[in-house]
Amino acid sequence: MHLELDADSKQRLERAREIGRTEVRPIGLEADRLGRPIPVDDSYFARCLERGEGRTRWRPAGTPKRSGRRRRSTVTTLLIAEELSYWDRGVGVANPGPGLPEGNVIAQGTEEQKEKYLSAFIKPDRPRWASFAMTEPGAGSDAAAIRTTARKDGDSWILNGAKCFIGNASRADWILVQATTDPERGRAAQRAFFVEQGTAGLGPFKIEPKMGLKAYESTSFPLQDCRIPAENLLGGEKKRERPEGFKGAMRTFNAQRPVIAANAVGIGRSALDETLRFAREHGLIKQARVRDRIEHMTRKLRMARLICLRAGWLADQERPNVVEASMCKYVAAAVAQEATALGMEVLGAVAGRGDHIVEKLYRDVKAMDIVEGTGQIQRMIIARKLVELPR
Amino acid sequence: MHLELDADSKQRLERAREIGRTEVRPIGLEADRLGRPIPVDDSYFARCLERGEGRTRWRPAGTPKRSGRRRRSTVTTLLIAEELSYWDRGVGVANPGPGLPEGNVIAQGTEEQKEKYLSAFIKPDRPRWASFAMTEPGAGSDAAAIRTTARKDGDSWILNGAKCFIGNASRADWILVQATTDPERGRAAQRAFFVEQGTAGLGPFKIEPKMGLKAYESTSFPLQDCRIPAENLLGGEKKRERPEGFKGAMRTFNAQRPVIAANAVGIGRSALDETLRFAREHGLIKQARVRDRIEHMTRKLRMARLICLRAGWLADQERPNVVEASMCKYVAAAVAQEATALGMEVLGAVAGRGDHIVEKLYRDVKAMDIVEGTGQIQRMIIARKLVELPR
Amino acid sequence: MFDLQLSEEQLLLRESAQRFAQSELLPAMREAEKSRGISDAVRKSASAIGLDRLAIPEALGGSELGCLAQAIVNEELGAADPGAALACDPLGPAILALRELPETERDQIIASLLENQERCTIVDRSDGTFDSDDETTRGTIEWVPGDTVDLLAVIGSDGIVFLRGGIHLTPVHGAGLRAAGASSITIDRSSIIARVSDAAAIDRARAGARLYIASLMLGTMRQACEYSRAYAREREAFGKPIAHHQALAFLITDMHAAVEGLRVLVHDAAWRLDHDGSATIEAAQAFVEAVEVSRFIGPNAVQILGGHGFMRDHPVEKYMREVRALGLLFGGVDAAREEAGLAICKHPTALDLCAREEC
Amino acid sequence: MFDLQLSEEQLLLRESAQRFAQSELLPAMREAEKSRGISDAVRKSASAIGLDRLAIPEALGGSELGCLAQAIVNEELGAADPGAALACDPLGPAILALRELPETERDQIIASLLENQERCTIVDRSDGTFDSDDETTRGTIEWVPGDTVDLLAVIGSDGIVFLRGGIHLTPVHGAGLRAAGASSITIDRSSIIARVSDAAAIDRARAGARLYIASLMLGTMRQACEYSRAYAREREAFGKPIAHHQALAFLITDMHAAVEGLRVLVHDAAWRLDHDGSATIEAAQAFVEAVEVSRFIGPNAVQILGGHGFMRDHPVEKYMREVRALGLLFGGVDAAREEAGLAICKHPTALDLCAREEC
Repeated sequence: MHLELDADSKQRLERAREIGRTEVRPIGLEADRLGRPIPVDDSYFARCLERGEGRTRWRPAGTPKRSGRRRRSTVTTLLIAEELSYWDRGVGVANPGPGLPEGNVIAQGTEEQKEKYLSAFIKPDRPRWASFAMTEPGAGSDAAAIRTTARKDGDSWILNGAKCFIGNASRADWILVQATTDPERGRAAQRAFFVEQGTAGLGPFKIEPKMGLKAYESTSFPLQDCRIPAENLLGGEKKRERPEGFKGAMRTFNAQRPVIAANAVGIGRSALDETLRFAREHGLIKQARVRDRIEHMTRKLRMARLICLRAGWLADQERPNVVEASMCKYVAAAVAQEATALGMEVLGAVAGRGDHIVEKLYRDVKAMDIVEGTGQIQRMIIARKLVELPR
Repeated sequence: MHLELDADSKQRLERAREIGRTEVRPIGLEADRLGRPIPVDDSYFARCLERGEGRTRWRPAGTPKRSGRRRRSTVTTLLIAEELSYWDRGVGVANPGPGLPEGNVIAQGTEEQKEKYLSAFIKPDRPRWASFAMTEPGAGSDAAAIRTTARKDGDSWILNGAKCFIGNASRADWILVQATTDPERGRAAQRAFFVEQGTAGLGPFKIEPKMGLKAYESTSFPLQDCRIPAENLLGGEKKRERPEGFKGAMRTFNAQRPVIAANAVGIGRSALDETLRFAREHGLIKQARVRDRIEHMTRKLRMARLICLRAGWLADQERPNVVEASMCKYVAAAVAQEATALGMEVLGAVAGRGDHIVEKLYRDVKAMDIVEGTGQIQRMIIARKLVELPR
Repeated sequence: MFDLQLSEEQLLLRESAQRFAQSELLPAMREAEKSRGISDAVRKSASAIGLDRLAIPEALGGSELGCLAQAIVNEELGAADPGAALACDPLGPAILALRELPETERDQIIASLLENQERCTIVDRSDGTFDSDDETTRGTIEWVPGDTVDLLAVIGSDGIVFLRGGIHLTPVHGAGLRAAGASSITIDRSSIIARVSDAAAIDRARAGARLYIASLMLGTMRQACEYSRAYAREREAFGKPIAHHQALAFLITDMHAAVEGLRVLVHDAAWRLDHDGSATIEAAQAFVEAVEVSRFIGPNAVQILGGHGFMRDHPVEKYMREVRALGLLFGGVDAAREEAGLAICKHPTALDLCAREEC
Repeated sequence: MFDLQLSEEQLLLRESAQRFAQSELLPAMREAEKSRGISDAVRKSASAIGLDRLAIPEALGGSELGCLAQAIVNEELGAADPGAALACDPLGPAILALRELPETERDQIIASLLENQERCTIVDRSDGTFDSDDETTRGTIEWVPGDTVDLLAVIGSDGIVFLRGGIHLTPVHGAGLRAAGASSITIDRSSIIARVSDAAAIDRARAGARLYIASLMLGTMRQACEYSRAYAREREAFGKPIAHHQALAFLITDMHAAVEGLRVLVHDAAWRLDHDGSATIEAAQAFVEAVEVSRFIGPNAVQILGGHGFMRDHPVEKYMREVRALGLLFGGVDAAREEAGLAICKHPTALDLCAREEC
């Protein structure tokens, strides 16, 4: 057992912190104050590109392997996710890049699809986004309930339905849309489709007003007789009879859970640091009740971080982490939620002003218990393992 | 609205308190110390009779109504239940009398049965008990799962099965045994049968060793080809096709819930008073954490008592109280449990000694969340009303 | 005789508050939040049914009702919009402090406030962080849910002072209750126009103010529970209404029980304050319970709606913010907990319905 | 490199502790409770695999292992019988204080204890309720889980004193851990035979003792969860295993998560104490978490078994009592919370894996 980070990871963390402090926090506070997503043409995004962000990890076949920095571990990835979320969790989602669908495209896309949809992200000429659209007004946690249909019509697919709370959809070059080819057949008939921005029948987009995390756009949009070429089916026709679409989505969820947990820890840690700073500056740490809140926040966040890192470490070891990934997700979300609520109590009327970051964190954090599967869903996943809870 | 008690109720409470302090508490502590139920021949029980306890409220047809004291309200009954439980909850269960089955017999028994089984309790010559046997090793909260069978054989019923955790069974004159006349038919086939002490096939009795509430006997026993006369069927043959047995049992449960809630409040209040006394005597109330625990205990117990009284008041108003009865039951049990746990924390090492009453209350109280339907069962009952949760 | 039945008058009051809240406050909820205020029409409706003068003496045109009546009304208003409820009541919980003044002084001040359509705010600074000399006072108040304060009542460590003039408001964003406005206050050479020094009177005013807030929280949380319960019965996942997944059904049950529990504590405290003229422990505990319950219900009502809960298309995110904000008022939960705890620890036995010697 | 893998040695140690605990302690659990002690055979088995000398210096025949190793062992022993675990380890957590003595003194005292098969107990009286002058000490200790104390280590406000003689034990019933015995202690003119005054050393000893207890609690709660989970999978109600009622499945999940969360805190603290020689906050927090979790898991493990849980035929009632009792040791949860809280509030940022300036 060894619980300290290596120098390389520490260095990466330091860098993330510097970016977080100088770039992420200010733009996040501004977005919250103005109550709107960071505009597409904000110079923040250009600076992201300059820093080398917003790129795909995919390379065309035959590209020589890059030497130099080794691939970072999941543990380090989680700590960086925590650190960036510490400064602002919404901004991270707004960041340009192939984002959520990238993993699915790399894992399941045809070579042509990877080339077509990812090559612009190798060295993007401008901030570019891609978007993954699964959630629907009537299907959140229950991904099998998706009602958006894809009907084959000659050389096209025709999509009909509605998606909601989709990150970056209105600014994405393309959206990977989850749809069912046969509503009667449930998960087995679900597939994913590339829908390019500007396709007739896509939209209009509605930017949803959120309680928090205002830096990125959560977008709802309809698909109305949205016709796309047959080759836009992720993975191509040959895979049609295999339920890869749904499982692909589930895989994404799974890999994402510890990241969301780390995000939650980051938000909670931010609340903790700001609360502690406030308590020290205002002489409140002489009160046992205030110290107890800070002790509680610290302990629970330490615990959440450790079980989160454990899930990541298992992944690094290529050991199963389903229970651990779900556990860290729901525990961290609850712990961070509580941390922000306790922080507001310590701040008292200052939190009531609505201009202190802890108040913002209180509004931001709730989403952590919802995205990528609610706490209820995580418990269901774990209970299947622990007591064979039937589906 | 008026939240004070009338003088008559106060007087009854005062009397209960005096009995509790002088009689109930000492015998309860002794039973706990010795780790066995109060013996049948203990003079405590004789004194109960002298005080007029241990009697039935049933009177043969034609008995002139007693004048004098009016029937006490449910609210007052609950407060007395709380008060006696404050001094020792186990002792109350051990008290002689027709006890749990009395209500069922009065409601559903034939006149002959009431005469036969209750008349000895009108003015008992000695401490007498009756017992109600529903719970089985495999059927606790799920009363429909009862497996004890009753098979008609000529002029007899033959009972086979096993009962457990039955109060006062080994000392009862008779036991009202819940059994099924047809295991395939579920609740509809359940009936109750009078089994007199000494009947062949009844027993042997095993007094179960409990964590707490040691003053009364929780008894397990088998029924092996236990043959009883046909007329021992509660309510007689004519009611056989109606599922009164089960509903009768359910009705008992229902009526009992606020009483158990009041018992729980009594235990919690006892823990509170003793904890507060200890904290004052040892100078601990200068600590904010200790005061906060005491504040928490007080507040939650006040709340539990008030919702308990609300359930009772609704009953007095002859208004439906299913939700309220279940709610006060599970809330009070949880609140009282927490009060004893917090009390032990205030006492610290003194609680570890195992000879302080708060430690006893910690062991006693857990049963309050189990008997008469666990907290889970209560929530199911409420959820049926709130969200039409299917059975 | 123990009796939980509300009187005919109280039932009528509740019905009329409910009708007003549901028909006028609820539909305008988001608009009021955005515009930081209620419309004149709403204000007039509130006044027409007397919501702005529940506790004002009859001689001055008020209903002279007690804390229980106010709690009943506040529950209904809080169930629609607690910020608007504050906006509808110009004197707000400060009336409870004003009522403790000698009658002549009291009537004169209240009459003047009514005549000029002025607004009062009351804050608790019992922690001694407020400077007052005999005639003037200085200090800052980080946040009040209001944009106008003509008369400021400050409960300090040595009494209640009523301040006029020198009250400078700076608008702030507000964590919630924006329908009432949101400001920070700087007080500079403000005049003390009246003073309450009697300890019992101060306790009553503080208890009444705590109940005023706790009953708004009760209403808001009741509505958060009702809204999320209704949603859970409609919304389907995994082949049935989400409310029929047992864990969620139990959560809904626990939330319901928490609201019911809070209500009995609020009513108990309010009745005792009206009946006995004192309910220090009970009112403080109603407030503490309201805050604790708000940390449970606020986020969970959002959680039940999932992603929809996070969006402003539904009211639950607002309820979550507003109950959190309400709980920060008046010294917050720690002040209430401290007051209740100290008082309980002075009692020989803490929880007696009938008088009892130490046993 | 962040690595959670236990070493081969640690895995072997765990396996051997587990085998011993499951085969020797678990079957004798109720008998040990009744007879207030473990059998000689069990004691010998424990000694044979070195459980009585894990932390003792190699030079004195011990394994000289650290706190992480002890935590791993204690989890396994606690999963069978935490009282018996204490009984198996004559020096118990006091060894962690003894290890802070200068080497010669340390070895002499430990050797003598081992030779005479004596027992140590350590208590925390940092609250200053213990009188000690230079050479002798007086006081009372309300409860220790033991019937023999030859050497008593007392952590006082000004250091750790080791006492011999004048230690009078009175047997008490014990709320739990009766396999170790249960006594109250009166100390009268007891001799101080050694002393530790270095603040860092005192912190280490206290942290180690807290982890010793927290890891026993971890094991007991793990077992309470496992036992009730297994029961819930077998037991049927309403037509299916009770574990398949979603609310109970989620409760079992939350209990499991609480145990897992406690374990990472215990391991983190133990590793840091071994690695850095200091883990004041981490050890105190592991203890606080253990106590908080015990209030959740102890009663709920009983609850899952329903009426059966209340009976001594099943072990869950014992687990509920014993985790509650363990949490009362060593100043209890408030002392740990106070220590952790004060230390955290001194830090500029509370939760950093990599060194960080104030930001």
